[in-house]
Amino acid sequence: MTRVNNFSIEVATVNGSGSQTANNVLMRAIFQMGVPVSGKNFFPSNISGMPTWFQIRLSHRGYAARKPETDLMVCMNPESAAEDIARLPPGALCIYDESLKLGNCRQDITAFGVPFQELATACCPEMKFQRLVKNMVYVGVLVRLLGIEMSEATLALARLLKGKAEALNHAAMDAGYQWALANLPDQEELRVQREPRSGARLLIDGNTACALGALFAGVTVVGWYPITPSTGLIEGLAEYAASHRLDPETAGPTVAILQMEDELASAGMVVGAGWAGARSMTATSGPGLSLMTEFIGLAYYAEVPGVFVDVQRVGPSTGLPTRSSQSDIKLCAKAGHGDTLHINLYPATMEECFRFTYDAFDLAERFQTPVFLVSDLDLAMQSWITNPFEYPEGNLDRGKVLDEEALKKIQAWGRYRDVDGDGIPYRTLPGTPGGKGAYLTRGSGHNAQAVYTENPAEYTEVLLRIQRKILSAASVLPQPIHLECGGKRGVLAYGSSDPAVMEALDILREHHGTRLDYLRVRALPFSETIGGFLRSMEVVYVVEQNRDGQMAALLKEFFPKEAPRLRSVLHFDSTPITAQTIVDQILSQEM
Amino acid sequence: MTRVNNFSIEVATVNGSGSQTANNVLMRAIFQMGVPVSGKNFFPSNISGMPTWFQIRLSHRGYAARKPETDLMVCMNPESAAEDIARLPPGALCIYDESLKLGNCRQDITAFGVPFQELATACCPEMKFQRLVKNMVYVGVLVRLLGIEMSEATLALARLLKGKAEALNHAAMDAGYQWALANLPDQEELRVQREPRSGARLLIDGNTACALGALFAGVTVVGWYPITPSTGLIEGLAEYAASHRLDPETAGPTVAILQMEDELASAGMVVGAGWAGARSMTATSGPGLSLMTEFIGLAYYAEVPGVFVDVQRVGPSTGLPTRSSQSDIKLCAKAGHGDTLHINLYPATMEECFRFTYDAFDLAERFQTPVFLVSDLDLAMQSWITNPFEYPEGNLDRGKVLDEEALKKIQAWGRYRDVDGDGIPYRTLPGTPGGKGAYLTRGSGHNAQAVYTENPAEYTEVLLRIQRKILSAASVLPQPIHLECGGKRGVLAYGSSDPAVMEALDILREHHGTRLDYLRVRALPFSETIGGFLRSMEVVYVVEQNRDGQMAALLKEFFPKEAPRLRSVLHFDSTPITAQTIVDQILSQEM
Amino acid sequence: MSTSPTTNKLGLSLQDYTGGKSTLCVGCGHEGITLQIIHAAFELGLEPHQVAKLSGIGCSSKTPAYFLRSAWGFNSIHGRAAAVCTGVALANRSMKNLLVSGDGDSMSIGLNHFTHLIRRNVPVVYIIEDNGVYALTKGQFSATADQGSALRWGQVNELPPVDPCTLAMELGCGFVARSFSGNPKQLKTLIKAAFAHPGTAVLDVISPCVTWNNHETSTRSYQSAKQREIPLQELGFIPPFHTEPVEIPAGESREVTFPDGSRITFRTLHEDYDPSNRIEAWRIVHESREKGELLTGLLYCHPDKPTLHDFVKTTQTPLTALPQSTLKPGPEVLLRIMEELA
Amino acid sequence: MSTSPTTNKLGLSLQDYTGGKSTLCVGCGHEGITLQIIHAAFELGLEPHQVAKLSGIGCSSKTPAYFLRSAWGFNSIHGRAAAVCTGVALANRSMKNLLVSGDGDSMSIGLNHFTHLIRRNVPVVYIIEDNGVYALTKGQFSATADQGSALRWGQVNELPPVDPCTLAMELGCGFVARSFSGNPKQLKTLIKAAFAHPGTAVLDVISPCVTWNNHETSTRSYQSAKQREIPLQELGFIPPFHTEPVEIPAGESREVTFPDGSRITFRTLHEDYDPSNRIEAWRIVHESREKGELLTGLLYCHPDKPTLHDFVKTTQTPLTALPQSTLKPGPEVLLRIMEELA
Ligand SMILES: Cc1ncc(C[n+]2csc(CCOP(=O)(O)OP(=O)(O)O)c2C)c(N)n1
Ligand SMILES: Cc1ncc(C[n+]2csc(CCOP(=O)(O)OP(=O)(O)O)c2C)c(N)n1
Ligand code: SF4
Ligand code: SF4
Ligand SMILES: [Mg+2]
Ligand SMILES: [Mg+2]
Repeated sequence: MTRVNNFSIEVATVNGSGSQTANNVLMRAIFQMGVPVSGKNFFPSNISGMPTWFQIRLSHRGYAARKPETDLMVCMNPESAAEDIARLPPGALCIYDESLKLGNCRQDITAFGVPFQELATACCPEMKFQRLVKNMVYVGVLVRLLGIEMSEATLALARLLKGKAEALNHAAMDAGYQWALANLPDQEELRVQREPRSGARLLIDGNTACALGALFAGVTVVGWYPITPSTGLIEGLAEYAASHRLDPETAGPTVAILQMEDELASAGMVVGAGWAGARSMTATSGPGLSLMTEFIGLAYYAEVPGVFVDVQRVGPSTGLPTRSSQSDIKLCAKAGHGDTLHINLYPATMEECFRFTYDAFDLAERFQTPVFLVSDLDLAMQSWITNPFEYPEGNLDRGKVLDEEALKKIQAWGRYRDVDGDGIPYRTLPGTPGGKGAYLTRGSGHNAQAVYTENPAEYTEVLLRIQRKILSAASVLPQPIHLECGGKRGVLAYGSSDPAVMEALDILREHHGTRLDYLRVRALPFSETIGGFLRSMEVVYVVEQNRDGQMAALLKEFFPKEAPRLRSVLHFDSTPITAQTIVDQILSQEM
Repeated sequence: MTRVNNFSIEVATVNGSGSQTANNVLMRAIFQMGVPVSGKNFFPSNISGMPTWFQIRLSHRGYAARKPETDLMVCMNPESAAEDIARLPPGALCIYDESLKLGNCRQDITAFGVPFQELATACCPEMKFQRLVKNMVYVGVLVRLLGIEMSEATLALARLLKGKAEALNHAAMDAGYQWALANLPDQEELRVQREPRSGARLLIDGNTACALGALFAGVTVVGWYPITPSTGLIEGLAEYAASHRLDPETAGPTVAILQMEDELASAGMVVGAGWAGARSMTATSGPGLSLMTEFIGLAYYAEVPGVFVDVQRVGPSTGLPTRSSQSDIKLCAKAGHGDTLHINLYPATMEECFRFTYDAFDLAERFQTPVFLVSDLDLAMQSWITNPFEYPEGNLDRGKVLDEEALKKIQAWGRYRDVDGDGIPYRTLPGTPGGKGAYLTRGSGHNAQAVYTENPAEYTEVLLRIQRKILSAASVLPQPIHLECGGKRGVLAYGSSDPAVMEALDILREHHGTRLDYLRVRALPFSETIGGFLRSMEVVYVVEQNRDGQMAALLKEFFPKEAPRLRSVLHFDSTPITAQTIVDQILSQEM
Repeated sequence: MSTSPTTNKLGLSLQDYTGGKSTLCVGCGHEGITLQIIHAAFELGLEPHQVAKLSGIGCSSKTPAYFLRSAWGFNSIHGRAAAVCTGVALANRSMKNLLVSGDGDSMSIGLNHFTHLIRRNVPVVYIIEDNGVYALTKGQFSATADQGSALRWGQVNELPPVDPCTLAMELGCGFVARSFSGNPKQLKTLIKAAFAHPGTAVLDVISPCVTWNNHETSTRSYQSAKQREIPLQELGFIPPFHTEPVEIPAGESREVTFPDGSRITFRTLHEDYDPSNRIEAWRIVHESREKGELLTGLLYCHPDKPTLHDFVKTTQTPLTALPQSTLKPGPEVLLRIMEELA
Repeated sequence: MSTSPTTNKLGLSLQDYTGGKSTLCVGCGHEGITLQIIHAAFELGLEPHQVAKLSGIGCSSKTPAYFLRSAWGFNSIHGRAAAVCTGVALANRSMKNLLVSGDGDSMSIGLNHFTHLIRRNVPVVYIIEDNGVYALTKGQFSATADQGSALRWGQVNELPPVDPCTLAMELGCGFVARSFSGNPKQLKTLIKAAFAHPGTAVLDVISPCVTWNNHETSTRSYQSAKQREIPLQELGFIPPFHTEPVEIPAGESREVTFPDGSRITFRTLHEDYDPSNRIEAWRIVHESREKGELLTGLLYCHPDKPTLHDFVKTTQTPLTALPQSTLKPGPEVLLRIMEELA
């Protein structure tokens, strides 16, 4: 039976070998044919010479979660070839570098050797480029083999490369195509077919989406320190800012991006800039976040806005820097010694990466507190199809800031006074003229007037107000999304587990007759809607990608009455969770 | 009605004025008379000139919690005098510096002016000492006023001071005594009376008790950075080590104590030393612990032993550095990004401060992990009566370490292999001869052989084993202490809340007819006994000294079935919790 | 000071530059520095609201509460005021940044940030109130304690000190000075000049801690500093506006001009000392310290180096003053970007 | 190397000093350093099990896995190997510590620990594999990047560099050397001498990153380093045991003797350069860098300074080797202490 637009391709190669362009051309060509597609790059934590895998999933139903089985393998890496072949399901297709001599290693798959070196040499006389264009040869082979439209592949290539590089690579692609035409039998197992596009769609990664969110939110000061997988966010922001955030008068940049000496400094400069009135942010990952702990506590207690993006990788410690997890949930929720609770946003889609980052700046200034955008490597560095982002209309919400005019009208101002009864005090910005509004910010005990205090009642007043303030954010944060089916059992998930959950729900319904409600949590502190959902269910499976059930722990803390009915579905082996994992774990717990 | 050995004295003075010796003499004199006594020093976070209060509570029933009402006030500080007087309960006694002219400010108390300056001048011709000896004058006055035995006061003084200082101070004390004899009326409200001592008792603070625990546990490497309220622990250790931990051969110190450049370095050197085979430790407080977060995660994942003492103060951020709380519970439990859970010990008594610190070293080496001794300022810096510590018999438990001999006998060794099925691997120490056993420790992904890996299964194997290892510690950690009364309602508490809980239970029983069970938690991961207790109760009040119910959150996480029945009793205004607070909060929740 | 007018060019009085009541010990060296900050700011006629006071944690770091009450201040966390300052500088380049730190705060826990602040030449007057101890935590040695100096209870420091001034010179700092809280005139002049410096100005001010480190066996006591001090220059400062009497040292005098037109004038008291020659200056300061001397004055000055704002190309308009119309690109920009990605 | 015997004084072969398979890029400068570490350790006849290999995070910090497989190693966290090393040194003073770090690891995030390690003179051979970039995170500038050096994609570094060598000299480090992974002979000799140094020996080794920083517009490329390198001396190293052929530079030669009896000999190629004169050496290195030169060799050496163990008074017996009877005081001690408190 032919599988049309519903299978997966994997390219096993060596990092640093330049396969990225080839893989992108391949994926984009399919994408341009209107086929829902998603790409995942499994790359090592080193710079070159180690095995790396790129998986492209085609799914006419739009499933974008990781698919564990590979239907078509491209074997380019001698080191991993044996294992790569071994894990193919029976009936799979494989093309491999002829020199690997893999022809007979499995009888239950169809494998074709391709003379990559020969083809590359023929179309590219310059030795030093041969290694690179070899990759484009397999694209050509696949174009032919799968029925991808060559015109789309050509277009995709033209988007990525120009001039001589384009020509060379095109020749290589064509060589692959021609060779396949001449040497490979037709196959009817796997086909790519044009689909009618449902509206405009685009391919993007989460880091870029977050960068755009910051760009449109008017970020002005960025302190950062390189760390995988967050580096791309800042580098993307810098690139976009260079064309889209220039001062109309001077053409100078309107965002100051500074690589700091470490993450402590990054956090510190974010806090300093936020205090001074900038929209400030940093992006980091687990180890960096650990180092920011003290500054985050200061920002919380001194009530200084700042946006902290945590692109989660696999911990603990250095862990697997190039793999994904959801294991900083606890740290993002409560970083700091003493009593702390932070506003966290959990995007699950590219649109949310964009919009939540945008919102994070408003929330940080509105609630005068650090706000965490909790991303992960899977969202941030993989390729996702999305609808174009909606423009965030309206004014930037700069929160309660008293300027010179406002100060003039006010009799007695106190930095930490709860004037409006909403727990949110008014702040002033350094440099405001008029001789009023100056105060000294401190992380030590202070009263409503921002004056140093060791008085228990004054200390408590501030701490309780901050608690109220943060908890009150729940009602304006992105509300959970409820996919109802009217049953008494449900799934709760967040972030990058979403695609796998969506697929799992279909499998459960279609293959197991199990219908489950689904609630996707999008922010901390938790909305009351979550409580309502939990109360209405007999059992709720909390799906997350960490060992300890970190989100489940937060839910148990804030909804203790519902705690007995929570069950964890956990996946934490460093790969993105799959639908089948969820299905299996749920079925095994359904008695 | 005369109150005998059941009232409280408070000295309100200025810090840096040298009242500490006087207060100690006063407290010790009472203690030496066999009267259960406890002392709390409320000092500011500065060096001199700010108000400071010393409270001595006498309690024939042995209650050692903070008592909010003061029955006898000594007013020495002009700055705070008005407030100090204002908060006295009707009927209280007060002696004050005559120059303050407080005589008529309250009709419902008995206040005596004392010519401190005059008396000090008379007995101490040297101007520069007068300010200091003035304090001893009030001791003399109180000795007379309360019927404290002068011989005990003299003895107490002799323990603390020698030579000229002793003589001078003795003269001052005597001057106060004589003046009171001549000028003050007898009073029968408050009396100190000798009590038969029930066995040997001593006065100590928790920092010293912890220091002794480390001393006897054979600590060899200490990295630290000054921070209130943990500094005294290290300084105490250094002092005791200088006499009791000398190498018998060379008379050199057998513990290396090094003040590092910051807490990151302290943690790092603890990890380095622990890895190399030393018994290593650090002591810090909230801000320092925040900074250690990354290293703690490394130690957890790379399985390196080390003892971390956190002497909690009031957070978040710098907070109130000289005040007490229990608000680092969450941080000590889970410091680090990624999935982590640490062994935590919660001492509540001086004996536990000693013994748990001792045990912490065994546990750290046995489980090859950082172990947290979770103390707080109230335990650490206040004066507590205790029974003498029992000598910790037996050998130091150095855990599973393979030496040269052992390595010879073993075929294949792997640093992270679970040979015994208990989740605890064998380690080797750098420098072990024989050419076997070397390995490279890393915080990045590693397999059972300690070899770098990015393989999901290998990564997961290690992470799951660590989880098992840590959870398995629950059974050998100090078990909870259950005070049964057979009811269906209970209190759960830990650490320095214990004295207040004990007193509250009595009040509830005696005055409100409410009998509650009491479970005192002493360690994390939680013992199954705690689960059993929670299951057996209809309601459990979790008493803690933080805003967010941090221990309750952990209980809800680990005992979700019991979560609905937990209710929080919280106190976090920076003062140690009182029995009455607990009583009131419990009664208000009992419907 | 007797000749100073009672109001400055802004019409403000000295009182307007004071702050809250100090909680430091009577006689603390830090108080002397606070006083000279007040005087310098008054005489310079700084707009208080345009000064950002930044500090870490320590007795020294508390002092921003005790001067310039009408300035904003941020008493942050231990050792990291430099990072906070960098954020403030970028956010609002119109602020005058004044960072007050301790030797513990800057030379151990905060040393990395100190170093990189200098490297980026962040505009700030960076004062280290240097008492050789961690005073607020009760007197442990800090990294600037001299070898051989003793604590009151006898313990002797054997570790070599980190010298903030030679370190700053090594790192290429464009303004390096040392002073002594017991030398108010020099100190005030140096603070004024530091405010004129466009980049990072490091002032290491020997500031005895009377509670923990002022005894005979300490080299950081008033007495020791007084005895060992060798002022390098007689200093004067001429602000760009010339409205107040100028103290110009008598005798042959040299000067350095700052970009804002103000000048520091000095008559050299130490043969050959040339504060514009970094390498020679470094050598003399090192050699002199090895002899147990305490050189004070302007150690090195080179005002014409690119600053943070040159590196980052910060807009002239403070980033905090940019309107939303500049900060938030319009829908057409998003549309274009979306199309590029389609 | 052709004259070297195939086994050393311990009877071990060069192979015994190698490590696991490298995952660095082909041609990476760090590989050259790894190789010279292997050779130096082999020729010195170090007992592999007595070497502790310490590192932070980065391509450079991975290399301890690639040499001395029979040594214990600790690939710790970013920037903090110096702290880990201090713990190891105190725990077991019999270990020879070899710390391998990167310019990112040591000169930014880890600079505070680097500084204080030197201050405490912790016994360690501290190698900075200096490529001017954060290689493992894909090529951002590090703090040692030269002003004017460019990244492949054009961006130019405008910030002044932190020089690990002059910084170490400023801090009083007793052994400071610079080498180049393209100068294997010098590098090997310096590594050997560094092992003889009783305290902290800092080796800044220019180590081109072929992937991110080896292009024409980079000053940290092989080519640039080769062109700019000026070796200060011809160096030789004589171990205390004299069992193998000694490379003594021809011509007039001076030497420094280390406490263990080994000697580094050198024939000066640069007029006036005296590696025992800290201040002069500092000056020359600074001036030379300003001219764009790259001085390599032994920059400063002064082996006779107290080390960590002198400051802490660590027992001669490693603390890890003390028996329980020494570590755990008896019941009588507790009793006495309890009585004192009664
Ligand atoms: C992270 C952290 N570690 C430790 C402390 C405790 N601490 C407070 S002040 C101080 C030392 C301050 O010394 P210095 O900067 O020299 O200031 P001084 O008090 O001497 O003026 C320390 C270590 C802290 N507040 N935060
Ligand atoms: C706390 C922390 N921040 C950031 C990182 C990410 N990181 C890994 S290696 C590296 C830079 C290494 O540069 P360098 O020390 O020069 O080594 P190189 O790779 O150039 O040899 C960084 C920033 C990290 N691992 N940990
Ligand atoms: S302790 Fe020392 S530094 Fe602190 S206020 Fe007192 S004198 Fe000043
Ligand atoms: S990226 Fe650079 S430093 Fe890293 S291994 Fe490759 S060449 Fe070496
Ligand atoms: Mg100090
Ligand atoms: Mg580097």
